Amino acid sequence: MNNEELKIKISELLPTATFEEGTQWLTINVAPGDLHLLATQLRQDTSLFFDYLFCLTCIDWKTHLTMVYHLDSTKFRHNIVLKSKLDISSPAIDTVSDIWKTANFHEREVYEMFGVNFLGHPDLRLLILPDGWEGKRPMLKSFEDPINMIRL
Amino acid sequence: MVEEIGTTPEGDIIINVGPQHPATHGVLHLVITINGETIKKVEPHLGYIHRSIEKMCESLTYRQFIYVTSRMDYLSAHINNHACALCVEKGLQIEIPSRAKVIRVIMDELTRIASHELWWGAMAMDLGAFTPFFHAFRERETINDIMEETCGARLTMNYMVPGGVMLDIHPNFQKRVKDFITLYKSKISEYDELVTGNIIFQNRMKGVGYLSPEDAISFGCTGPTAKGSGVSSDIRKLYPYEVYDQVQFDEVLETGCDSFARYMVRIREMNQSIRIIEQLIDNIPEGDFQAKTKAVLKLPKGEFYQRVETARGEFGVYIVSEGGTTPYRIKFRSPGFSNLSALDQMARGSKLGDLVAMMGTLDLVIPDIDR
Amino acid sequence: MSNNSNYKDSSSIPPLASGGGGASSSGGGALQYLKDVFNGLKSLATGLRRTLYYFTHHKEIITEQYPENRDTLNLPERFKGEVVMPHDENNEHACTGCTACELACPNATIKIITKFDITPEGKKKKALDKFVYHLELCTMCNLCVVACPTDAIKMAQTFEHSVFDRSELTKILNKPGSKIREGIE
Amino acid sequence: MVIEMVIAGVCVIGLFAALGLVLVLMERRVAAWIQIRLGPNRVGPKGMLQSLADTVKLLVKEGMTPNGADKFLFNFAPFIAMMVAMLLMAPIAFAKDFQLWDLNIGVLYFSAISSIMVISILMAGWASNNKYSLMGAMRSGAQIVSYELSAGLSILAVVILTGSLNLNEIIQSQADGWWIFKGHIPVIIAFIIFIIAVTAETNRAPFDLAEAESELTAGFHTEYSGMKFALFFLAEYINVFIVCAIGATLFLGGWMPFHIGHWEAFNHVMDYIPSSLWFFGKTFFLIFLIMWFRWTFPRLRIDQLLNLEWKYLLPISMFNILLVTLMAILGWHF
Repeated sequence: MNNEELKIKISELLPTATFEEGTQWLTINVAPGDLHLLATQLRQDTSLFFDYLFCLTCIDWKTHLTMVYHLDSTKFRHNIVLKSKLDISSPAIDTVSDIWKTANFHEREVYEMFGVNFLGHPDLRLLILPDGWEGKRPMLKSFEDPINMIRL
Repeated sequence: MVEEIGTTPEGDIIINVGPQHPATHGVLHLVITINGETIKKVEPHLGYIHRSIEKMCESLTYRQFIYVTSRMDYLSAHINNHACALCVEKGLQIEIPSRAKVIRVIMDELTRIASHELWWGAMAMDLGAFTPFFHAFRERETINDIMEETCGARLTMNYMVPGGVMLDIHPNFQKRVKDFITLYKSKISEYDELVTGNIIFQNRMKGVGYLSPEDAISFGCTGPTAKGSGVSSDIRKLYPYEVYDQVQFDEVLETGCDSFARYMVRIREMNQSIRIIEQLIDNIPEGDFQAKTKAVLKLPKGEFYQRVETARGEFGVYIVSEGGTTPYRIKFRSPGFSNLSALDQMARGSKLGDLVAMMGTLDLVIPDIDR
Repeated sequence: MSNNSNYKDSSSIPPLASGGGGASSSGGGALQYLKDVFNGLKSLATGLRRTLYYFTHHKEIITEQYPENRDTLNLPERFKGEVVMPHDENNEHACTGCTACELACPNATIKIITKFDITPEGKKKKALDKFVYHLELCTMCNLCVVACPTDAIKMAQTFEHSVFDRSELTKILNKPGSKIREGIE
Repeated sequence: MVIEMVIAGVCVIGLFAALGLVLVLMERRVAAWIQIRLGPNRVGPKGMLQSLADTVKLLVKEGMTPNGADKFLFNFAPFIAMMVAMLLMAPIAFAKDFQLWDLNIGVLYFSAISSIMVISILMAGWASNNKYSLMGAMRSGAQIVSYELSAGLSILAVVILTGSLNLNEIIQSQADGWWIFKGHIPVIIAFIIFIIAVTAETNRAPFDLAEAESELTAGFHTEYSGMKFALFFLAEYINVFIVCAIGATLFLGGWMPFHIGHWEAFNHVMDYIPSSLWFFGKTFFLIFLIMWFRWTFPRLRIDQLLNLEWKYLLPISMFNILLVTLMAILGWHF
């Protein structure tokens, strides 16, 4: 499917979704509450079949966080990007690790680096950071660490 | 006297494999639960070499941040640099000279061969055969010498820059690459004699670490790990960049889904890389090796994503720009991170000795996983 | 294997894995058994022949005897060992002190201290005072050499940088009393 | 009598030290040449004194005992390993009329004592209070007990043909030709099985599961350091030497020169070569064989290791015993 067809199809699935213009791939903005439902449909719909989540990350915009999901279909080879705005003070979103298993590790990384709470995640613990770093959110722009960070 | 420690309530033993362990090739820490010799659970603990490269890159300019990526997957340093350079070029919307494109692809493929050579030796060493390690290094050193002559370094080259390559190829480059191809072809049969055909090796590999195609996709496995499960995932074929759409090569796929399939993918992939180099080495177009770029690079506001195929799988660079001289946010999608997440599923139910074979064929590079 | 069968038990491992170490038998009669044994031994013999070849052919040895071969060691001219500033016979260099390298460096390896010279016309002119180079921070990325507009610095082929005191790695690249070559702006 | 024993004791200890040094150096050279390297070349002429330097290093190193270990067993285990190796040295005929103890059940003695080796490994693994060590020890136990069987059965092939358990008589019976030639196919099969089985019994690669450094870091001797480790290390090499000496004695005629039937002139020339040279030549050939295996093959997995024994080696050697018996009764051997 090309981007136009995808746009129509996704609008049908989730009428509240908005689309970004001028991006490399079709970019869809979704409310955090709708994300899991849409993701399930994207994975299961036989004409979409987004079975490969190749990148999951988070961006700190200082005022809010944005979760970014890059999806690919191994069958049709079309790509989309899902984005979801989160509140910076207590970010939370449904996990997608039940849809794509790779999200398990990627969400754990985002959890410790950005402090995003993934609801329903089976094993939300620190993966990369050592013990004692719970809740420190080192990848946020506001993070300061006078000992471990060297500014040039 | 001898105390009972580190056991689960069911009486299974918990063993720490790593962070200092001969088979983890770096500082990977796996906490495994075993019952006798049978693995029940594998739980990776990462971060022993985490340098937060993504955060570091936020304070480096678009020219500067590329060298850092050599330190991630140091065995695919060229390809990592290539991905970053491509992503910046995508943002700047500049077309690079065709000479630079061809040089980049040749370098990528040489890197891929060098990486697979090292993997071959190290994997055989994990299985207890030491000799292949030294034999693999003989060929790998030749590639390193070629790199040293043209790029000035053996491992962390920083050769790809936005707009092309940093320096033109050395006058000896073509001759030495051809010499290497001759050497490689005369030695590759030894690999089969020493390792591939060996009955002990085959028994250690076949049926070990089963990863179904569905799981491979779901876990985001790429590169030889996915190709060994028959999943077509070669970015060079699916989303061609540079001159990959103009050269003849096959995407190597095996359907065994086990460690032996992943092993064979890498061995056959080396031959495909040789094929690509053979097509290009005599056809490097004349012209500039670098496009004219401004002294200070500024990417327009927006998001840019570039996917490339490293020796380990799909490497992605995601740059979020606010229009300044430094990236606002960079995300590196490293292949090893996703491949490692499948290890638990692969290892459950197999023997402790198999874990080594599985880790060997996943070809884990720890700085690539930790970033 | 279906999509959801997450954790294979040992019974689902293909038969080859549970075969013997000496050979792989997945059923079959006595003939098959002997054939497996024979093929297994043959594959082992192939490997043994290869290693015996190397055991007896010492010309294949590739060891480089490093400290002894120092004199014959030939590093390519592009090898990135450390940043140096070439001076000519009049103790003159080509550095204008423009700080392009300092800005290009990702690790703050280079620190340029400038001074003001008085030209014969009596004007003040910015000139290099000290080119401080922190080798201990350098990653040999070559960006400074590329950035230099006057080719004042280049990469040297030295690589034996070990010292007992870290401070010895901080170097001042312009020689004492050196000045900028005529005609370089 | 006492003086004799003291002399013999001193000789054995001297031989031990010398053998350890020579074998370690040999191992490193074989490994290096196979791996297209030079090997040790720094200490002494052509690196000859490298293993001596290593010994000095191990001697002066602190022999640590881990906190949670069973101290007595932990420190005792290396000595058992060494004692077993020393005991095994007794019945070996190094040259013509040179044997410490001409035992009339020499073969049985060898089989019995070499099994004790496993106790020291189990002891070391258990007492270390380390999971890696324990697993290495357990693996080793399963392995050595299994491979004793086929090693014993392949030795039995020669015993059947000779009709004696006395090592000296076995050597004498090979005066007109070694058993590997006289007994043709069945003895060759027995010889191959013997080599595989003793490689496993001495925990050498590809059967070094007890150590398996890529899986268990160092297996049963993970916690050992200094001289205690050196004793294990030395015992391993002495054991390799002993099993190879036994193999040479049983299958290759021990110190007996190479004789062909009634070619008197040829046999006479062969007799001029000293018998000790014959013995050591054969033994070191077998040692080279085992080292050659080590540097060529990958390691087996534990279940494959046991499969190899119980599904392949044991049935084959049992069948082979039948063949040998038949051959001995019908006189098909030369």
